[in-house]
Amino acid sequence: MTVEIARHWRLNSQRYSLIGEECPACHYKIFPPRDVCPHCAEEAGPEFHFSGNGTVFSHTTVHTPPEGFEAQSPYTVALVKLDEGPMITAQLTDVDNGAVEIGLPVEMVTRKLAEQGDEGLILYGYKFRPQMAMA
Amino acid sequence: MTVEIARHWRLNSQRYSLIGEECPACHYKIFPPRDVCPHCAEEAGPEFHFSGNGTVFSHTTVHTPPEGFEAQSPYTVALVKLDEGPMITAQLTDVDNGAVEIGLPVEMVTRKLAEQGDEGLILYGYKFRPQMAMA
Amino acid sequence: MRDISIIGIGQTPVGEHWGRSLRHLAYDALHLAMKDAGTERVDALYVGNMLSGEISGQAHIGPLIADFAGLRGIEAVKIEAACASGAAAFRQGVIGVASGYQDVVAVVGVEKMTDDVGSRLTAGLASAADADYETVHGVTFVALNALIMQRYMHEYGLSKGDFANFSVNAHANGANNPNAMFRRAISKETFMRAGVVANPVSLFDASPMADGAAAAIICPTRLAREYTDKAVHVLASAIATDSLAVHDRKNPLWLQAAEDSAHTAYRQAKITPAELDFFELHDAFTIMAALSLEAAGFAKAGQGTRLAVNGDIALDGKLPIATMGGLKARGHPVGATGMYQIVEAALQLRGEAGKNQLPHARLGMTQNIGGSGATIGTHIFKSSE
Amino acid sequence: MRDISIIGIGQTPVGEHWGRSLRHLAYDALHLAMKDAGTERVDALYVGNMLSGEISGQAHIGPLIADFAGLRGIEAVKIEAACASGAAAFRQGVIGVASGYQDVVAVVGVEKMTDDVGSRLTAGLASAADADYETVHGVTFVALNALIMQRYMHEYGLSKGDFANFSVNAHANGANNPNAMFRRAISKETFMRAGVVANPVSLFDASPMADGAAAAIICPTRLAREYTDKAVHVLASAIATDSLAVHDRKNPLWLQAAEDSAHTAYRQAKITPAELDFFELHDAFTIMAALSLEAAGFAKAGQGTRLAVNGDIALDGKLPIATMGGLKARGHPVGATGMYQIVEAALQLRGEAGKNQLPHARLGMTQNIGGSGATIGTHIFKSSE
Ligand SMILES: [Zn+2]
Ligand SMILES: [Zn+2]
Repeated sequence: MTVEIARHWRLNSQRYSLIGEECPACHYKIFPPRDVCPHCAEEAGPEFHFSGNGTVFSHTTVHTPPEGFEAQSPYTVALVKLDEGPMITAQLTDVDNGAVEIGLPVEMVTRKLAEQGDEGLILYGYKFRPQMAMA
Repeated sequence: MTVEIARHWRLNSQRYSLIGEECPACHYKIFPPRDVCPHCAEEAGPEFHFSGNGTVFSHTTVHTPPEGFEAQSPYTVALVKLDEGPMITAQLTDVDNGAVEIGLPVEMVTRKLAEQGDEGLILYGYKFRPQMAMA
Repeated sequence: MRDISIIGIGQTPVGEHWGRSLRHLAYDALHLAMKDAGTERVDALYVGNMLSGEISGQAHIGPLIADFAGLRGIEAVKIEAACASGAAAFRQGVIGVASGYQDVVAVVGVEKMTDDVGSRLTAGLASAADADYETVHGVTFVALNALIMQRYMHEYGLSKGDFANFSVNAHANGANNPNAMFRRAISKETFMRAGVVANPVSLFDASPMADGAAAAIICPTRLAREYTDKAVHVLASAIATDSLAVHDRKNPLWLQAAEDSAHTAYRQAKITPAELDFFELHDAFTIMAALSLEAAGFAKAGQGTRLAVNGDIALDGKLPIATMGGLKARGHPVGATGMYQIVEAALQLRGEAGKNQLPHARLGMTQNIGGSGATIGTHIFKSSE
Repeated sequence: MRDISIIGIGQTPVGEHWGRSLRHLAYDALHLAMKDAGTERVDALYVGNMLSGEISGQAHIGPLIADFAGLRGIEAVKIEAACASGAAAFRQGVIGVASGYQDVVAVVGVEKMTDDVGSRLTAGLASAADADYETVHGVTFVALNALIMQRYMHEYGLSKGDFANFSVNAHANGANNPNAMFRRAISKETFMRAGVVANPVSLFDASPMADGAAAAIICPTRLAREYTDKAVHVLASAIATDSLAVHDRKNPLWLQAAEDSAHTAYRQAKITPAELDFFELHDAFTIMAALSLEAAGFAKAGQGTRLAVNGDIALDGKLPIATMGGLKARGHPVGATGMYQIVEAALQLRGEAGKNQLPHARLGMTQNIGGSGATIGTHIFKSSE
């Protein structure tokens, strides 16, 4: 069991708080972290903490889920353009599937991602919800 | 569920009664059935029913089973040389793991092979046991 | 580099082959291709396949298929590039013959989809995407295409109906292909009424997954005449890649690997896109058909659907596509699809495409897409005349 | 056909890399190899891997690894041949350069074993055997080797101790390899005392599975000088296959694919076995070491263990094997193993094997076995001098 979790455990810092990198050469903000900057191919640099704010670039709703996601179906997944630059794939939460639109401002929250395998492994990580209108 | 079983259902005639083929060209007895004779590369021929009798060519005992075989462990697997020629791989049953020897005459029986997957699919098929001394 | 030709082709009907396993399907296609080429021996076998390990619990299918097809002992290996495994295997075959290490080479694309349950199949297909950053969020293969299509429609102000003719055309052509999974034409109304799978992708935007195998035998062109008088010449062979995850692409609405591999192919073949008589593209989803047409140079960004709307893609249009039904109607047996495209292109170039035969088929192109565009293989073929 | 040379090599230590995923491990090895070659670009990437789909839920790793290594867009594809995936990928790289389609090619073998639980890993490894007629009976990878070893000992009147020196030699050599998983020598007594895994295979007959990646950069020999003055020349590259199932072999105690690929390799290299200075063989199990030595022509059937018993296989023997620890002590990261063998052969031929450096290393051979012998790849290399 410990063994299987390693695959996910190693991604915890990215999944719980959107920690990526900033390229020391071209200053491109990188997420997920890489060993080499995808922009300029230099070795990637120091940690960069993303704000978790972004907008919906595209979205769709999944009705036929893969193994491990049956309980959540139907759910909405999106391409989210982070304010700092990179795009990521994530589920939307705390929103009606039909109410999602391209351009919707969203913010990161931590939620259950999936239940996997016979061992009942539960994965947590980032999802996005509509940004709360601040007072 | 029906879908997954197809993979095994299609092999039922071989697994339940050792039905193979006889090559119409070189008369080699073929098991498992093939589309082309492995001996002379001619198209394989009519059904051939094996007697189910053979001898142990080699054997070992498995203590670290793959998924689906945990309940039977430890169990003995063998290469069995069928009286009609071909060799096949199968478990030995109704025999003490330590009592198996190369050359032991064995005969085919039908037993539970494995329990697979979350659906609890149970597979049946051939195993071999020591030949009963006939009166 | 040696010139290379196809001297034999074979395919099984695409569908649910409950009684035939992976090894049987591969044999069926190989057997037909070798008979067509009139050869009983080949020097090497390249197998294109994506999911044998995940679905059938069977890795190591190179030697398995070689042995089962009566070719025990020959060099044989599996090539995997998700849905582009077929083109990738053909590419390795071409490289093998070009190298001089091998003369007569067999390539087979095979996929056995019906050996496992739906949710595990869905998970298997999703393994073409980034497991750590896409799949883990519940994204399916359909969803990735839906995400691209949604933004594409938004960006270019398109509606559902703009994509209809891709599907209508494919089904019209599939009706005359005895190996197609769906052999009935559909109307635009049927397309418009179809249920949504993952918005905006509806049932008739998506291609059906099924079992299938298709094969070709290739050899140096100078040897081809010994085997056949209807050799099809391989003018170009190219593969390019892109980031695995859609979110990592410079432009998620542009198939960079299609542009790159197509342009490499045009250079190798010394032709311009306008010279092509037909294009077997990868219409796993209608959006992929549009993006392929754009990246291969037949339309500007955002204008790919116009070729469908105005009829250019029909058998009597300027650039016929999916001439035997495409992925949409012939079916999409993942790792086999690229080889179906090549076999169908060869049928057109040999004048053996039956009711769908193009009157003028001298130059044809195939393009096979892995995942949502991370591997794309493009090949150009020329008829004997 | 163009002559080909290795201009760069790289490897990660074999072991349990909890913090590094498949893409990271592949990058580590590729990065070192490209730095060693002094190049920042390659034309194509061949990835040897067996179980990424089954263990990590990740297919389509050609573009994934290319992109992650800073090579987005290049031609990249995965090659699978079970435990012989490493040699099979290298073989495709050689063919790629020989063809003229590619000049500078990267090959990486990578396997991430520790991403799943034991019983599923055991099932994954067993998928190298025949799923319908071997695996379904509960036969494991270890059991197949045990079945062969049991009969072999019976047939030739051998005992457990006859195999000891394969293990003792490997561990002695592994002790000096900083990338080896086990770096401690063992005595014959330790070997004899080890617990049985599947009779007659005991713990020290079997090699340990673990994570690892190893890579090489190759190019035409006439370009090699631009990159390095320690190029290693590829004199021969051959793959042969046999039936997948052990029970289907003409003789289950003979590695026909090893004989076939070795003889093809000798012919290509224009050498006799006696000219080889060392042999990196596939000692996944001690029985495989014995069978490799026989099939490659160093011993008659049933006499392979004699070379171990009489010390011929030691670093100062007539035919050193497993000079950096072999699969037994360096470890066996399935799809990466074939590339480790090639990297280690290159180290010997470059005079960089440290404490295990052979005084005379001019010609070396590697042999990588898939499953229980269904795919076997043999390569012969020559030093620059
Ligand atoms: Zn940068
Ligand atoms: Zn025969």
